[in-house]
Amino acid sequence: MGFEAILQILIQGLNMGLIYALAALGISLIWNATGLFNFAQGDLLTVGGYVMLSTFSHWALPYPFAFLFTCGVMGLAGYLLSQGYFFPMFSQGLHPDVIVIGTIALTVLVQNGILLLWGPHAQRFTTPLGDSPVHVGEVIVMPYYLWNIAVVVVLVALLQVFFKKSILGIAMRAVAQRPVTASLMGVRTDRLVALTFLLATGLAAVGGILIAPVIPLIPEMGGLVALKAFAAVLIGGLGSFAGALVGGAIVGVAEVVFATLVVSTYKDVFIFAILIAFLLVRPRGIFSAEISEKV
Amino acid sequence: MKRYKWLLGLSLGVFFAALMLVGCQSTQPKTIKLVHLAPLTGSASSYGSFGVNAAKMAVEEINSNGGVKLPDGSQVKIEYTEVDETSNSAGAIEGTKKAISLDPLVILGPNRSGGVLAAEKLWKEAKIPALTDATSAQTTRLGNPYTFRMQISSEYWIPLLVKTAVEKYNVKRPAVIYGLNDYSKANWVATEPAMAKFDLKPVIVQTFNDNDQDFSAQLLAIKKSGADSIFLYGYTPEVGKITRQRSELGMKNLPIFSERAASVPSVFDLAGKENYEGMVTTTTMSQGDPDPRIQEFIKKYDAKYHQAFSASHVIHYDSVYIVANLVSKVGLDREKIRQELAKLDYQGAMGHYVADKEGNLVHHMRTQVWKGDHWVMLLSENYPVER
Amino acid sequence: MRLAYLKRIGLAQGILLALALVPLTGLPAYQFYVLERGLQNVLVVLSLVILLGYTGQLSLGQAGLVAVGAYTYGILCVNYRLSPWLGLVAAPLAAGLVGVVVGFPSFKLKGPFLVVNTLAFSEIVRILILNNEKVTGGPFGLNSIPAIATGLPLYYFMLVVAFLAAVATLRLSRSHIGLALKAIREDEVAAEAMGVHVRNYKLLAFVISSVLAGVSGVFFANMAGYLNPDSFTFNESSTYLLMVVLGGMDNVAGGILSSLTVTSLPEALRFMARSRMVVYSLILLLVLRYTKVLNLANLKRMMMRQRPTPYASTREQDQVNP
Amino acid sequence: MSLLTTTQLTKRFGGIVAVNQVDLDVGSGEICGLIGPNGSGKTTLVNVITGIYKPTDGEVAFEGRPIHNRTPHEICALGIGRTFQNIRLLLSLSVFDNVRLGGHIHTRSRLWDVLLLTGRLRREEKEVADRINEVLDFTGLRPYRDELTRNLPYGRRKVVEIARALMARPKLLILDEPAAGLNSSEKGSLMTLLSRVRDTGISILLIEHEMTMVEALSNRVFVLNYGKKISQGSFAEIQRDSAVVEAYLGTGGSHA
Repeated sequence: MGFEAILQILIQGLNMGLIYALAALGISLIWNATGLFNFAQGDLLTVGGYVMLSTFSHWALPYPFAFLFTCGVMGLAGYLLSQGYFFPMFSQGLHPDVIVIGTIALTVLVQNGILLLWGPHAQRFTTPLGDSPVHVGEVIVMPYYLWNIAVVVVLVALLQVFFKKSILGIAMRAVAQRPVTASLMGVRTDRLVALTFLLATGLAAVGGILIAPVIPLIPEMGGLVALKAFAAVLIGGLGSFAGALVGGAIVGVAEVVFATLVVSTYKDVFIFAILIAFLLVRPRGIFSAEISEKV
Repeated sequence: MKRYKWLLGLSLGVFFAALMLVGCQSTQPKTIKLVHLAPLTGSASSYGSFGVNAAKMAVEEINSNGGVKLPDGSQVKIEYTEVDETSNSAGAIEGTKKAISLDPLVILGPNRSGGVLAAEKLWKEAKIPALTDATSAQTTRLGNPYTFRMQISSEYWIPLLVKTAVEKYNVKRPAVIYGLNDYSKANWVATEPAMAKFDLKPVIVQTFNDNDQDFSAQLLAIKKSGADSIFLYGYTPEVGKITRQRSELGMKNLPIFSERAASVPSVFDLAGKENYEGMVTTTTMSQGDPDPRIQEFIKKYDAKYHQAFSASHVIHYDSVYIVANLVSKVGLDREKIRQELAKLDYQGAMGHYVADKEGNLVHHMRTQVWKGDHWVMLLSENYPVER
Repeated sequence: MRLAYLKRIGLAQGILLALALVPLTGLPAYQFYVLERGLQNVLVVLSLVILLGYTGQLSLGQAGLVAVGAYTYGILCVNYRLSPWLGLVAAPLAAGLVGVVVGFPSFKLKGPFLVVNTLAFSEIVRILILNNEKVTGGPFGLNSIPAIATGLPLYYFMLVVAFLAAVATLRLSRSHIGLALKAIREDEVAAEAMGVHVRNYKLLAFVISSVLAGVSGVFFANMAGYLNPDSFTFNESSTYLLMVVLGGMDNVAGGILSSLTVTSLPEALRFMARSRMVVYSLILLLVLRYTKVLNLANLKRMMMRQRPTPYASTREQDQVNP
Repeated sequence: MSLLTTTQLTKRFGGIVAVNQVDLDVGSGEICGLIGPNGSGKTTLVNVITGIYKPTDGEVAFEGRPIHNRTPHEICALGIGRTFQNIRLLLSLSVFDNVRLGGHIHTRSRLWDVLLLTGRLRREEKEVADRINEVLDFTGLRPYRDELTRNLPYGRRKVVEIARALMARPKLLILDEPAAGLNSSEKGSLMTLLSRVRDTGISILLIEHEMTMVEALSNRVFVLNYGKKISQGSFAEIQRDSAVVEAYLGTGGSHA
């Protein structure tokens, strides 16, 4: 296989990996703040994509406005979801498994809600950069790959700054690490959990907007991406931003490489086998410190 | 202790109430009951919506004209109910059970081969004829006299597709890529012998799973194989994605030969206008067909729903008319309707329907190509009717 | 009926005994089928009562195990023309064996790590079935599967098996084995320090649970006569989890009631046409949200005027961040 | 012959040496105290002995047999029972069930006994129930038999943990700060309970900050500081040991 062909495969893999990473980031965010593994994150991504479809394609708002509007709407939805649903469940002291199953039930609602609101037909929109392939020698790059990479880089940088520098971000990290202590220090836990959901759904909105050019919107889309995102987030290390990105890249590249070199139909089996094997060797992923329980 | 008993009673009561609610049915005698088992949710819901739209249109037309005149001279209206078969086989069984509980004259659907295979013995037991949608050959070869088909078996229209490729496009080195589902697999099974008739052999065969998102591995392999065309079988989202990714990977010069799922409008949206240009598909009826009856149907559908549609999935418009026609001939008798269906010879809006010994009703098949902003019919054939 | 007697036979057994009378009411075929589906789901829910309710191991892979059971039965009876009774014995065993493989990672993995592993396993099973057409029928499915019995005899057979499974689960719960499983759920370190071989018991829970799921698969094959991998997806696995949680997680009677109710709910909502799945999921979400009040186990306690067992995290110190 | 011996027992976590070459022995029928300032490695030492941590170096022997490669449940079965510093009870289960778990290692019936309700199971369950009542009477928990553990006050939960450990019929009982958080009357009854436990022939390794209790109960006392054993002997002896005084009071410039 030629150098160009290898490069092409890597580009395709990284492109898919970026998408898995976007879903994985949101999962990590919520995990950090609440210890909840959000199985509905992929479906929230889909909702983001559909909201963008309405604002950008149907109402024909300019891309930047539609982008911000979608993030705003989704952020609000996340805030309401947290205040109205998940935080009350936390504060009732429900068994964590019950709340996890709540996120699973949410996937059913979101998928069928989309079907009802936006219909069953697959739909798509693209970025302002258009759909004409860019040729770099033999290698072909789609403009939205570059766009996606750029947006994710900016986004991760912003998140880093937010969590390291701003008071709010520091408070959120405190809640994540020591919920009881944080609340004793006067941190309003409910607000911060809501804020985390707001961030995570806002992130899902960005994810949906970036995914739609690559993967067409269908009601079940998020659920399908989510399976790989789960693998990505666990391989990378739950709760770590770097882990989400690296895990996404590993999953994306591994599946394309396996499909190219071995057999395409078993690429999902390969990814899941990697996941299981990997977790048996390193149960907490690449970027996560071993947390030992105090006995 | 009393409360304990009360709870037991309450829970059971609620459960049985739900169970009863499950099938509240009305039994007014004089209507033509049609139950449409359509995929309203799940992965095939896109096809279901076209089928339901078209069937509803026919029902409204007939009912607004006063209904169907029975042989005894009285008029009856059509009572149309859609039942969700959820795009999977377990759902098809539940849906069929529900449909049968509504005591229909005829069942329309289910849509997918898996659903037909799962549920066919149910309507056989209930002695209710079903006008199904599935295309894999085996669905009408189970010796079930109640199964009829409003689609063409893939083993007939794939040869036409190959013929189109050879005669119109001079294809020499075809590549094949298909999805691992009942429908696409059936198309692939029919492809190899069809190609052999023209001394063709696929230079490469690739597969994908439903819901895959990236096809670059398969497409790059096809690119490397030096193929001059792609035979693509899959469901709508995957066909759309592959059509676009083919262009993204610089293979736009390879024409795509595909099947009815590729004529669904959302493939156009997914692939993008430029990438969809030149798409060749099979279909039972083509929007590019100059036949006035077809053009009239297209006008009516457009006026009512204001949306593009895929020609193959609206065929239940004719299904409703076929049933109405038979009812006016033999009345509301299921067994007689079945016998009439088995020797059907009817001219509908979208073609001429003739029953063969396997219960296939549709024999007209077309290939069409997308040019600019419309379909152009390429080849038109009828496959022979074996009574 | 004398109440003391009612109490002795237990709510779970009572419900199943009541179900034995249902055919006498002349239930129409469709409702009867929904009931049968509910009964088939009872077995999966019992499997989750043991695995999640007692042992605390959350699994999103039950659909995969049901598939293993169903396909083992189907393949043996169709491809090898073995007696359905042999299939009935072999299928749960095969599912149990697979359960060992699924359970193995639970030695090291907890929480979402374990859940995603079980989910991954279930997907692997589905893809393997889809891609091995010669054996499984692949995307065309496996057709003409012979049944042990049909109609009423099948119903009563399923009911007897469900009854036995419920009794077995209750016996397990009361025994020292059940106690060891619950100790693992509450505190693995303490369980191990008290002499519980945690690995073996976890594996035991996975195997028992897989066997029950396998039996459920056999029932499905018997009822449908046709198998297709599209019937064993993430959606099915998540529905099973919802059923067991709404039933009170470690409550057998609650699990039975909720599996019957949740199975018939989408069917009862069919009159809503396209919006039925939205309404269905909304109802489930609301019941989950108020599960502390609404779960059947808790209702029973309230009715019995017992002190409520808070349906709560056992890790009291850090409920928000386990 | 001593019941439990550790020789040069060492446990490192990364660069930190939590337990450093500790030699210790507990004889049959005696109560040994294990004291030391916070963070001196007492709990880690207990966790190494009971198999929760594997030692980095050194040996643990119980009744002359090495046990440092055994798993915690095997060590429990050999006859070492324990309680935890931060109580680890099964909170959603009753006191009865918690104590019943202690008897787990003595159960012989199998899965099929359970499923078929065999005679063996019934006999065994009868025996277990009798034994639980015995232990509940012994520890004074009988009135709370069917109470959920989460509804008990802190002090009583500690007694439930001891009862659970006793249920396993251990030869050695390791108690990790049993008196912490108890009021003085609870401490008094705890001391009585422990001496009665010793009178039944069970040895006790008692980790405690409560010096009056250590003084009253212990035959011998071991003192740990920074993971090292700095002194051992009778309570009176270690009281006079300057190293111990220094460790506790921090004189001589070292920090507490």
